[in-house]
Parts: sequence; structure tokens; C-alpha cells
Amino acid sequence: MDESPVTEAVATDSTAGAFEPKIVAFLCNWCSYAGADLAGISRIQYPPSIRVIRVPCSGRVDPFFILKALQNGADGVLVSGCHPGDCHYLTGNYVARRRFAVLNDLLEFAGIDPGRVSFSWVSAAEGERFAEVVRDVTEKVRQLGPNKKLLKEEVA
Amino acid sequence: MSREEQLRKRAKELLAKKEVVMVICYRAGKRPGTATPAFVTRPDGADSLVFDDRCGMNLAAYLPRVKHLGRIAVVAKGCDSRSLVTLLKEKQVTRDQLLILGVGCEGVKEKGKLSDACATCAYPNPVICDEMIGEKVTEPPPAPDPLADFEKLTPDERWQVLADDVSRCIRCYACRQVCPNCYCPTCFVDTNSPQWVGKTTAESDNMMFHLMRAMHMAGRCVECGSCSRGCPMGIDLMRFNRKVAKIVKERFGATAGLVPDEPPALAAFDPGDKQEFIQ
Amino acid sequence: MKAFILSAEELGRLVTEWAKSGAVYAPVKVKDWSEFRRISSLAEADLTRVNTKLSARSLLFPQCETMFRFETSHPDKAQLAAEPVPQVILGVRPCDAAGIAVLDKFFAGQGETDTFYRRRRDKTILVGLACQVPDDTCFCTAVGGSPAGTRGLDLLLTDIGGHYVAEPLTERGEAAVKDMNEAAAADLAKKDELASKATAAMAERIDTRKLKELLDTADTNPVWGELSLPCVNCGACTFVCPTCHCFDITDETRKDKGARIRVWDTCQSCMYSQHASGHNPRLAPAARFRNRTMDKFRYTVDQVGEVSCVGCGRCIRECPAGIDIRETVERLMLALGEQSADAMQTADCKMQKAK
Amino acid sequence: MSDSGKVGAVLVVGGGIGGVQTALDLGDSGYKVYLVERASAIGGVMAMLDKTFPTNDCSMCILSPKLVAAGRHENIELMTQTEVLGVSGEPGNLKVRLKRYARSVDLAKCTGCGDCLTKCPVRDLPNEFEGGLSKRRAIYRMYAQAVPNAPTIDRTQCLKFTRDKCGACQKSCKAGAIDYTQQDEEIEVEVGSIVVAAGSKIAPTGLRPEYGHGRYPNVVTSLEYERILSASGPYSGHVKRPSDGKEPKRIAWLQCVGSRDDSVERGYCSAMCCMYAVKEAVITKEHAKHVEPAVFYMDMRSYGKDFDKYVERAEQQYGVRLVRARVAEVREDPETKNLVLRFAGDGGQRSQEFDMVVLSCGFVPPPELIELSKRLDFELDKYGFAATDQWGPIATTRDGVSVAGSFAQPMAIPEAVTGASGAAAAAEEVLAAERGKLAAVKEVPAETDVRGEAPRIGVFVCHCGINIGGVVRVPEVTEYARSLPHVVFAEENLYSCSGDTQEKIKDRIREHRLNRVVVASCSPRTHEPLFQATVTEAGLNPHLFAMTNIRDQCSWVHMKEPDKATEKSKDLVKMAVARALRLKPLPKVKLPVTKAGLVVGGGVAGMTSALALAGEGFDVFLVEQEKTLGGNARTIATTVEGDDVKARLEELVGKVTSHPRIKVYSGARIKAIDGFVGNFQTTLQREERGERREESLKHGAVVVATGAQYRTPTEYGYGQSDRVLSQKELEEILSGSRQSPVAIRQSQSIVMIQCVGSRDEERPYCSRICCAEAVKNGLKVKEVNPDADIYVLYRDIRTYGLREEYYRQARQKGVVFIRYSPEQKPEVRIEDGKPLVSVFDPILGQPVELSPDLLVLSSGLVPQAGSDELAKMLKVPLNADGFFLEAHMKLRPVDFATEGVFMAGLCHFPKFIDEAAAQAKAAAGRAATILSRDTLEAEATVASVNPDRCSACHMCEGLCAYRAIEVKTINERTGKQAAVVNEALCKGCGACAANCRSLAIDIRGFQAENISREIAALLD
Repeated sequence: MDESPVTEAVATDSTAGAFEPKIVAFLCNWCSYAGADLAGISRIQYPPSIRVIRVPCSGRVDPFFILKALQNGADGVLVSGCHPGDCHYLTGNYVARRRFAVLNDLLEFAGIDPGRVSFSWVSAAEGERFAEVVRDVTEKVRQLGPNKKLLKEEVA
Repeated sequence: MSREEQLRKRAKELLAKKEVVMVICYRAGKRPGTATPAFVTRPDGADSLVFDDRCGMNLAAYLPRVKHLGRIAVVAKGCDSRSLVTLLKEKQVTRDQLLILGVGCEGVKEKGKLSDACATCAYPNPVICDEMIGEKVTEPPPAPDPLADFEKLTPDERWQVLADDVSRCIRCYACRQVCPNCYCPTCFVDTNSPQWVGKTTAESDNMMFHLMRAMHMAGRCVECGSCSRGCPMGIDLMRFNRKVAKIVKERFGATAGLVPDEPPALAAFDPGDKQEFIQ
Repeated sequence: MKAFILSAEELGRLVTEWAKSGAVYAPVKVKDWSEFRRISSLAEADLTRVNTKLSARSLLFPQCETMFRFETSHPDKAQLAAEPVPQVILGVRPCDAAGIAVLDKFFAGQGETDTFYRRRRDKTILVGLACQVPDDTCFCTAVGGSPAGTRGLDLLLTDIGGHYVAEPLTERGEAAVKDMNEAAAADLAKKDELASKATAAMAERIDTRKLKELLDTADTNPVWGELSLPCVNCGACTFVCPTCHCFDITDETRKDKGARIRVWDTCQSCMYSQHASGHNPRLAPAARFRNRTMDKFRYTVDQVGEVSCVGCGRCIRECPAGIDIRETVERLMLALGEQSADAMQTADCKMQKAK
Repeated sequence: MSDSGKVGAVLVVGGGIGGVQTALDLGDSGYKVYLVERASAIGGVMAMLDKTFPTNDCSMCILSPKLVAAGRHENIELMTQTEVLGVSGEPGNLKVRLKRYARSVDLAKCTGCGDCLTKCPVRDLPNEFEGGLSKRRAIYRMYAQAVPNAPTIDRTQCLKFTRDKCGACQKSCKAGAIDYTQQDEEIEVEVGSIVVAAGSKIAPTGLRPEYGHGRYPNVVTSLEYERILSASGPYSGHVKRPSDGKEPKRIAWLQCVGSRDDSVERGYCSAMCCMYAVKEAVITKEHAKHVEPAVFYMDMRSYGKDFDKYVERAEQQYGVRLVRARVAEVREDPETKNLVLRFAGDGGQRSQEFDMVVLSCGFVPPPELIELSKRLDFELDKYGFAATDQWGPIATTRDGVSVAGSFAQPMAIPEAVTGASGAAAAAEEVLAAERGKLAAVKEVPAETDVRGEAPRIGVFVCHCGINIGGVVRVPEVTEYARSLPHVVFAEENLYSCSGDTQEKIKDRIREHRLNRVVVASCSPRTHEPLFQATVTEAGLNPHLFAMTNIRDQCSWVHMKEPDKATEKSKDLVKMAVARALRLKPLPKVKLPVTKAGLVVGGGVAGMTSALALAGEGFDVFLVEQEKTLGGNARTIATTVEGDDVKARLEELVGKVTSHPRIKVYSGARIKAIDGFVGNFQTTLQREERGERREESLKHGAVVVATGAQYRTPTEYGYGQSDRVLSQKELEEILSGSRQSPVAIRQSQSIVMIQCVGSRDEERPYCSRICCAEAVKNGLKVKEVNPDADIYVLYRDIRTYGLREEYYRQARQKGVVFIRYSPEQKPEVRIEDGKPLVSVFDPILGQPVELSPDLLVLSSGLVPQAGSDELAKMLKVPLNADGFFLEAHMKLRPVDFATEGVFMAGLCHFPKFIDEAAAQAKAAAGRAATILSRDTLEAEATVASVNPDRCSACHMCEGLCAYRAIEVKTINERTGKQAAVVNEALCKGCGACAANCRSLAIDIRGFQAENISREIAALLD
């Protein structure tokens, strides 16, 4: 693979002024974090919206992490792990998937807008896909605007 | 012999023969139309026992507190028996600690009205018991989905309805205390480092509490309705728990509290679980 | 003081007037109960129900209250929470008002006072409403109260059918109604008649003095184990009680801002008595159950000279296990009186279950 | 060299998955390893694959951790761009001459930042790794995740070397790593043993010129197609055809290109092409739903574990069309560049048009290995694969040189990995006395106790040359870091990972009494261990370190948004500081190891494992439930290759029973197995002089080799006539240990039915060995009675690998093979005690009636009785068919997920003796990685339980794939129960913690508290 050239950075932040959401991304160390690394190595550009928190496995992601992020003011949350069957810990993502399924449906039920919390599987080889997921999630959250539900605006 | 007489006779027998150290059932409350859990340890105490449509409290909630005394006989209607199954699954009691006296249930009345939970009950008869007291009741036809109307609302409307409802929450945790599923030594609301749930009654904190409580009920809640009936503020807590039960049933084909040997739905997985929500 | 007579319209005008200079709270219908809510006109209020879900205590001692704010980088520069606005609480039942009188003793009585309670209390006018048809959970008369009791109130209203007899009890109360017509003797007679009828409807009697004596030596009595068995220590009783007043203090910080907050606490929670060392003197559920009963009928007598149960009946109404404090007292009296020897083996206070 | 005169080091030739596994096993077992690879990075063919069958694992995802582990292993010295020149000396003490070609990049200085890669003006060279489908430059990195991560210069193309100008890469390199003056050099290493894991190459398409590869752009090889499918490949995982970049609709796979083809002297079956073709078709469908894949094949050889199910899914769920036909020719339509296939199908010659054709190329030994075999002095077979012994397909003809992986014969990844671990075991047997002698010993200073100290955080922000600094305003980020609470020191570095900066970081830690260190630079996946080592050298616990990635996640992906990239970098630093605040020193948990192994099962696999373990120097307890050793092999006379099984078995039993380190317990049953890796305790029960006795054994590892059972047929008249036999019974007759109802010499006709009770609904798996057994016995019968008519009724003949040769021989000798379909199974009637067989012959297009003297049923293998009880005792899983389930189908073929437990032989799945023996050695090699240690160091980042909070609900137990958490009574007096983590088994994945309602479980290193603070810090 030819690594695309490092073009000299030009100080023209494309979306300056527009709502730039803050999205907390929980990435599993072995696949999705590696996928994010590959996106970097391949210089694939995506919006500067996400802030990554590295976890050993998507199975480590407690629903509290997700809700806490929304409560503290994240506009969106992304959780990403290995594709089914690829889990470094054999079955961590299967276990997580059930939990995420319940959380996903429960949040939708509670009226948290679909798209506020996203889940994805991104492998270590999917740099472009990782970027695509980030673009997609960012766009969805941008459409929704700043998160108000579950947000704890300030101290009592 | 009426069911009540059978019940008293059997309780008396069990205590007299020392087959059990205690019978957990109900007795009439001081207020007309109410009943309160009764814990009988002597044969003559059995004379006050009742079982009828006043007897709502889920008796499974008491087992973790008294199981150390010895073998306990517990009167179980459908939902209590399912809660016992959950406790068995989670090894909070062992089968030999229990003598389950099953009773068919036609629904619990609150202020003369059938309790919300009972209106949609699919398991009025015990799913597990050692002996039946009286006859089983006829299984009701499947009830319409009680969440259907709510789920038709827009996300904003749904949020608003729930936010209004939980805004009354005074964080007394009665819902937790009456729930047979809640037996953690320290509840997540009481932990710090990290303190996941703020102690205030702000909308965000209250919602966080109820959403997380619902998460903890997934695959475990048997929809007995104790939480809603127990809430001093009249919050429709069952709505959350019904939802997770529905999710678990639709997604994983699992219904809580039916098969003691099956792991709880969230302690298991199937490689073929649906994942349409994952990109 | 003189009594006055108010038509519903006049009361309505008073409410509108009060609402201009402060907040007016009154029972408002919610689902099939009522709750104190802020109103702007009398039409919003529902004065027909006996007791609100929560007692009026929540308006003087809110479930969650910010005490002061600070910046995390300058913790020394704390800012006391803003002064409360003046408020009128309309439709307070005499039992609740008596409860506030008890709270006053703890928070605004002799010696140390509680700033946050006192600030609110000083700006509050309590307008009571005498009871006429008690609920089956009501027992104010058994603990020294009355359906037409005036304790704690600034003004007591009695609905005599289309009109209210208004009895001012304090200067603030009198100021509110002094321009109204004076009540006629017939009105007063009607009022008295309604009061005695309501009193007669409540048969419950508790010999609080005797109870106190019995409780004084009942700490380790096995009866607590038996009585507490149905109790799941949910604490709903303490949250709805007009006189319970325990709170927990917590700091909340976000960004650079922090606030010290207090929230209601309950002796029924096992965390309540947890020591920093890990020791917990009231880990056993029975011990927590005992504490609440003792508190109502023994400890507060020692502390402020009176029982802190006002007979509002909320704990009976809201107990998920159907525990009835009247029955608890009855059985206590019986058991402690008899000092029943054959106490149940299960009545062991050491029963372990922490939650 | 030591007293024994041997050297505790091993040379491993070949850096593919086989070589890497051998190197890791040896390194973990305390040997010094030289891993020699001709290319500029290790990884081999597996690095080029997109997904792997039958689990569809992402190949890079599962391989990369192994490559990284090999790259940083203290006992492994990577020698890339290196080849072997020659060897001298004796086994145990060999001198190997190597030639290292100049990389022109100093590995010690290169940070792998990649700055140079974009500056090279020579940009149009075909990228070999991508099958020429994309371009590379004269300085290039083999692939993105390459280990080592440094580029290399192609001196034949580089302008500096060809025309002595340019030098752009050197100018761009801030680390000064480009060195044009490097010279090729010859070096010599001393080793005790050599393992050749040189792999294989795909067959050159020139073998089948009629398929048009090289002429027609839309005809690609299977390996090229892997790159097309790969998300990191030339088309970013979009299925496109090379001629016009359009998405093809119809794709054909042509099987057996360069395999099963005597005309090109490739008579063997390449063993894995059927599966990879079906996999490629499946993955294609996943990428592009509308594609219609078709696989043209001769026999569908899905003989492995769960393979048949995979193929069925491909057909049923994915709509992959399987066409049984050999394609004669491919022609291109010059207009559309579409391809027309000509083949013989139902109803004669047919042709069909496709948009793209994938050639399922077989595998051939790398031609350069002829030279290598000469240099290392071992023999090759007629195809050029290494000649090995049937019973230990590991030893070459030269002592001290072993072979691992597909250089022995064509094999798929699991077999290669198995062979690799086996080769490690073989090397260890030679060098048992030298274990640990040359292993690296690292001196680390005593750890500073920071408990109770207020956090003093030091932040180091990296420019990474211009990789970060070119976009992110590093000085601003550093200044910001300085302003954060508890940060007492912050500075920027040109390259944080360079040697001098490492020293600087250590100095700063001491000067400023730092007790937490944050580095903001690149990926912790590659660099965290380096920085952790650095802080350790400065006396800090390695877990007082936090890293954040402002390059891969910031400067490289927001190159045009410097302001936002800078803001994001600040956020990331703030988050890392927040996490660092509460980092705790994590203790290393050391657990003692009982240096003995338990082998369960005394068949060939069990005995081979026991011998290998004993040879490695460990005590072995060999437990067999029967009174005699030998297992299933006792019923086999010879192998299809002609090996005398009886004699070999006797020899094996003799070695086992006489070995001083092996204690054999025959007629014994395992009653209980307690404990965990390093510390097992097994209770045995056996009858001795009519008395039932119990015995307790202590051991550190377990090898399960309980075998399988021949299935007794129930169909086709078995039991109704003595002339209906099982294949096993025929074998006994042929070896003279059973009386035949009709003398073989007199038999006029014998019919064999394959897949009896296999590949059906009840047992949906292939028993793998039956085809070769039928061929073997068919040939035997022909030997005794050349006139006998032999008919083999089959579904697919699966004589994979080199066994294909015997299938050909059988056909040549007149054995008739008639295919039947599962819808039209043969029918058998018994008349007058004789079987009558009727079967539909698809070639004749009509039913054939046969009245054989003997009807032989190949009824396959079924799991050993009692497997489920053993599985429960060991807490290991069985698959749906009842065979033991390995930890990972591809890369951990003999391991269980439960640490310290391994498997070998038929209990894993049906297989041939040589495969069982290879697995047995592999299991011994894997077990040695544990038994060779005095103590096991548990991972520090494991789960921990707060017992006061635990509600003992048992949820965690079911969630743990490693069976590392268990609810136990922790206080006998109060009866208090709580979950207890077995730190030796826990991997720290966190599945238990995230599901713990009681918040009793936390993961060290990934504490909820720290993550919560990280979240809060970001959003504050």
C-alpha cells in the first residue's frame, strides 16, 4: 500500500463555526483501536469529533460508561469492538452485544434519539471503515444537535 | 375444604412435623382490604393465614433474609414462583432450602382495582412448586402489549412522559427494597469511586437511576409489579421493567424466571444474536 | 383572636394576592392523589383530599437542597444558596402542621438552628384546613392531635359548606384575613360541630406515655425481630413522614463549579449507620425497624419532649408490606406489657441481611 | 556453550505464522531464538489474507498480536532481510552462517513514523505484497502493520543507488535513520537446533496458461483476490475488477490450479483451496450482496472441523453456487473484458460468462528452498517439500534440523501452527539441558513505593518528527498540559521513543520525583511496552504510566484542521492526565509451577505427547482407561503410505513404558481435576488386585488425548449379514487378525460405501480419514487379489494433501469410484445372506446394480464416550459434534481457552496418525511454555473483586471465557460467599466487571474509577 502523502497542513479548518459534536468513543484494544491506528497510518481523514477511551474489550464497556458520558455532556457515544468471532478474549463481544442490545433498545424506548449512542464492529484491518463509522456517527449526531436529554447541565 | 383452610392445615402440619422452620404467607392487615406478609413458626400461628386478592407483596423478596434459619415453606403465586426461579438461578437460595406451596392467582387488587401488573399476567400459576394448594387457575389469554401506546409516541414525547413520571422520584428506593431481584450488599446508587449516580433528584440523576435499574433487571424481572405498587410516589416503574423483559424476549427468546437451570439471559449469548443495531 | 368568614371567591382572591408577592403552594390533584404544587389561582388546588402524597415538610426541607456553591479552584470562597422566596402553603392538614411544629423544634428551636430550614420557615405562612372526613389511615387523635388542630399554623380554615371559617393563629395569619368579615356564631358552631364529628370518627387511642415507658427498656427485646419480619427496610415511611428529618450531605462538582447539597436520608438504609471503619451498628433489618419506632415514640420524647408521630397515616398508606404503625404499637404494648417469655426463635435481632 | 556441549539457542528460518509460533514457543520456554526472514518484515502469507475459514476471523486481527509479541520478545532476535548460507557442526552445537542484506534503514534509530515513505520520487513500482494491484515506492514498508515497522530501500530502484542522486528520504528523516552506506554482511550464529518454517508459495499460474492469468486482467489468483477483499488492500476492501474498477456481478473460482494435476507434476491436493475458495465467495457476498459467486471444483474437500457446516452455509445462506466441473479453458471477450469458461458439465460441453475469475492456486514449495535444503543438508521429496518421517512429520533427514508449517506438505494455518509448536518441542527435546541458559535476564531497579504520595504527573508530548508537530501545535499542548492539576512537569520531544529521549524521561522522573508519567504520542498498541519499560527502569511501577495517541488519532487524521487537531490533542492529554491521577501500582502475581504434565489417554497421541514432554525434561503421568496402551492404532495394520503401524506402535509403547520420567497408569479413571494452570491436582481411581484405589497427582499442565471411537454402523444391512463389514473390520481381515466370511483371494467383487453416518443431519461432520482408508484397503485388496472388482461409492473423495497420490494409484489399478448424492443414497438389500447394492451412477445417468461378496461401510469416527465428564472437570468446552473445542481454530489449535490445558489427537477431531502425532508434539511444546518456568507471572491487568460488595449472584462465572472467576465461600465462619478471581487464568477482558450489578468487580489498569474520571475530564 502506498501511504498517501502528508500534505502540508493548511490552517483552514473546514467546518469552523458549525456545531462540532463531542463524541466519546470506547474502542477495544485489539480490533477497533487497531482499526483507528490503521486509519491514521493510512492518513484517512475523518472529523475531529471523537475522543477515544481505550478499553481491553468491548465486553469491558459498562452501560454506566455510556450513560455517564451523556450525563456529563457528550453529544454522542460510540462503542466499537471486534467483529463477532474475532474477539481477542474469545467471547467478550458476544457477551457485550447482548448488553448493548438491551441498552440500545432501552435508550430508544426512553426517547434518547437513535444515533446518540452507536455501536460498531471494526476490525484491525478496517482503517477506512473506522473513518467511515466516525463520519457517519458524527453526521448523525450533528443532525441531532447538542444532547439535552440525560444531560446534567450543571451542579444542582 | 376451602383453599384457605387447606393452606392453614398444611402450614400447621409442616410446622408441627418440623418439616420447615417457617411458613411465609399472608395475614389480614389492620385496614380492611389489606394483607401483610406473615411469618409463622408455630403451628397455632397458621390459623391467621390468608391468601386472596389482597396478597400482593412478592414473598420471594424475604427469602435471602430468612434462609439461614432452616427450610422455609413459602406460598407462591405465579410471579413469586418465577422470582424464586430467578433466585435459584442466581444461587441466592438452594432448592432444598425451600418448600414451595403453589397457589393459583386471579390477580391482586389495589383499592378494589386489578393491579396493573396482574392485568397482563401470563403466568398466574406457579411455574415451580412442591405442592399446589387449591386448584390452578385458568391461564388467561395473551394480554395486549401494555407498552404499545407509549411506544407509538415520538422520542421527545416518550422522554417527556418518563421525565415527568420520574421527576416525582424521591429516591427512597422502595422499588429496590421490595424487589426480590435486588439483593446486592451495596446498591450502585450507594457507591462512590466512582459515584455513577448523583444523589440529587435532578431529572438526569433520577433517569440515570431508573435506566440503570432497568438494565439490571434485564433477563431477571418477572414483572410481578412490586416496584410499581411499592412506589410511594406512584411512578410507573413497571414500564421500564416491562420494556427490558420485552427486549430480552424479542431479542433472545428468553423469559425470566421459568427454567432454573438456564443461565440468566445476560449471562449467556448466542453467536446468532441479532445485531442490526450495530454498524 | 377573632375568627373570620371567607367565601370561596374571597379565598380565591387571597390566593391571587399572595401569588403576587411570593409562591403559593396547595394540594393539586395528580392521578388519584394530591401533591403540594405551586399554584397561581385557587382553581388549580384540590382541597377535597385528606392528605397529600408527601407532607408539607418537603416545602420547608426539600428532598434535595443546595446549601452553598463553590469553585473547585477557590474552595474558600463559598457562596450561600440564594434566599428563598416568601411562600404561603395553603391547605395544610392539622397533622402536617403539627409535624412542622415538631420539625421547628429540631431545626428552628432552642440553641443551634438550621440556616436553610429557618430561612424558609421564616418566610412561610401556613394556612391549614381542618379535616372533616378522616381517612382509614388517620389517627391524629391517638397521638394528641385533632382534625381541627391549630398547632404550627398561622391560619386555620374550616370549610363549612361554600364558606370557610378562618381562625388566625399568629399575627401573620391575622394580617392575611383581617379585612374579611367576622365569622358569625352560627358559623363557629358549625365549625365546632364538624370538628367533633371528625374527632369521633377516629377511635384509635395510644397511651403514648405508657408506650414510652415500655420502650425505654425494650432495646433488646426479641419482639422487634418478630415485628420487623415483614419490613423490607424500604424507608418509604420515613420519606413520607411529616417529622422525619434526616439528611445526607454530598458535594457535586462539574467543570470548575461545585455545590454542597443535602438530600433526605433514611434510617432504614443500611448505609445510614455505616461507620467509616466499616462497622455498622444497625446492619440488621430488625435494628433499623426498631430505630424508627423508637425514634417516633421514645427518642424524640427525650430530645424535644414529645412523640414525633402526628398520626397522618402516610406510612400506613405507603407501606408496600402493609405494615400498620397502629398495629405495631398495639402489638408492642401487648408484648412489652406481657414481657412474653416464649419469644420466637426467629425474633433474633441478628438476622443478617444488609440492603 | 555449556557442559553438555550444546547451545541453548535455536535458529528459526521463516517468519510466517509457522516460524513465528515456533519462535514464540521456544522464547517462552527459555531459549534464545534467531528468527530469520528473507523479506523486510515477518508475517508471511497469513499477513496477506483477508479473513480465515471457518470462523471468518480477520486475519490481520489475529496475526498482528503474535507478530508484535515476536517483535518485542526478549528472547527472540528478529533477523529480517537475512538468509542462511550454510551450517556446520553437530546437532546441539551448530554454527550457522547467515547473510544480512542491507536495509539502508537503521532499525535502532527508525521510529516507524513513515515520513520518508511519502518523499520518495520513485513511485510506480509494483507492490508485491498487493499482488501488483497497487504501487509502492523505492523506499517502502511491506504492509501497514509490518513488524519491524521500519521501511526498507529497494536498492535496485532507488535513485541514490541507481544514479547517485535524490536522497529525499534521508532529508525527511528527523531521526537520522536512513543509512545509504549500510553493507550486506555475513554473520555467524551458534545454535543447538534449526527449525525450517519456510512455508510454501502459491502455484505459479503459468502451470495453467489456458486460464489466462497475466493476459486477462480480470483473471486473478486467489492470493491477489485476498488483497482485493482486504479492507487494507489496494481497493480498500471494495470488490472491484482490475480492468475497469467496476464491481463484478459474476465471479468464478476455478479449483485445483496447479493441484491434483499430474500433467504439471503437481499430483498432490493442496488441501486448503476448497475451503479458501468457498470462504472468498462468502466474504465476497458479505462485501457485495448482488455478486453471484460460483466455485468450479472436482471434489469438495471440506474435511476439517466445522468445514462441512461452513460449506453448507455458503450454499444455503449465501447462495454460493458449487459446480462440480473442471474448467478446460478461459477466454476473454476483448470488448467487455468478461471471461467465458468452457467446461464439461451436465449434458456435455458448456460455456458460461463471468465478469471475473479467481484461480484457486495450489501450493508449491518455494523454489529457493532447493538451495536452502542443500545448504542445510536435508532431503526434499519429489515435489520439493521437505522429506519427513510419517510419525513425526517434523524431523527432516538431518539430525538437528526440524521442519514446521507448510514446508512439509500443503496445509492450512492450524496444521502449520500445530507443526510449529511441535517443531519447538522437537528442538527442546534436543536442548532440554540448555533451557534458560541463554534466555535474557533483565535487571530492573527496585520499585519506588509511591503509595500515599500526592500525584506528581509528568507529561511528555511528542512531535514525532513532523508527524504530529506538522499539524498539532505541540508547544501549545505542552503548555496546556503544564496547567492541568497535579502536573508538575511537561515537555515536548522530537521523538519520544528514541533512545536519548528514553534516557531523558528517566532523568526527569528522578529530578522531579514524578510518580505518574503521561506520554502523548502514538499508539499504545505498539509503544506502551517501550515506555513502560522506561518508567520501570526509573523505578516506577509500569502501571503508573498512561499513554494517549495524538498521532494516529489526531495529526494523521485531521491533517487539514490544525486548530481542531490541537484542541483535540489537549482533550486527549487532559483525559490521560485524569486517568493517570488514580493509577495504582499493580503487583506482579507470581505462582509456582509443578513441573510435571498429565497426559490423559494412552493412544498414539497421548504416548507421543508423553514422550515429548518427558524428552523436554518433565515428569509425566500418563493415564489410560484401558488395561493396555495403544488406543485405536492397535486395530490399524499399516498407513496408506505403507508404514507398519503395529511395529511402530510396539516401539512407541516400549519407549513410553521404559522412560524413567513417564509413569503409566493404565486401567485408571480420572475422578476429579482441581486447580489451575501450573497447579493442578488430579484424583485417579483404579482397580488394583480387585481393590478400588485412589491416587492423587500434582502437575502443572494437562494434555487431553482421549481419542475417538470407531462408529459401529447401523445402516445398509450391517448386522443382518456377516458379509456386511465396517472398514475397520476389513482392515483387520486384511491384516489377518479377523476371519473373513469370504476369503479375499476368492472375492470377485467388493463394494465400499463412504460417508456412512457421516456428513448427515445427526453427524454433520466429515470423518476425514475414511476416504484414505478405503483407498488404502482397496489397494491392499488389489495387491492380494488383482482381479477383484472394487467399487467405492462416495460423495467427495477427500484424499487431501499428498494422499491424493494413492487415490490416483487406486484408480490406475482399476478401483472404480462411483459418486452418489445424499439425495440418492445407495440402497442395500440382503438376499440369501448376501448384500445387493443399487446406486445411481451420475456418469452413466442410470442406476447400477451390484452384488458384492463383501460390502464394506466406512462409518467414521465419533467422540469418545465420557468426553463431556472430562470436559466438565477441566472446565473446557466441546463443540456441537462432541469433540473438544480449541481456544482458537486457527492460531491456538492445540490450546484450550483454559490455560494450562492442551489437546492432541482424535479427541479434537478425526485425523490421521501423522496429524495426531504432530498435534501431540505440539501439545507438548505448548505445555513446555508453562512447565519450563519456575513461576508463572499472571497478568497484572486482571479482574479484582471487592468481596464486601459481591452478591454472589454467579453471573460472572458464565461470562468468563477462561473460567477464571468463581463464587466461593470466603469465610467459613459466616458462610459469606463471593466471587474469587484466579489471577493465573484471568486475561482482564472485563466482561465480568461490566456485567456486575453489584459493582464488585473492577479491572486493574482499566478501573471504572479511572474511566469515569476520563469521561468527566473530557466533558468538563
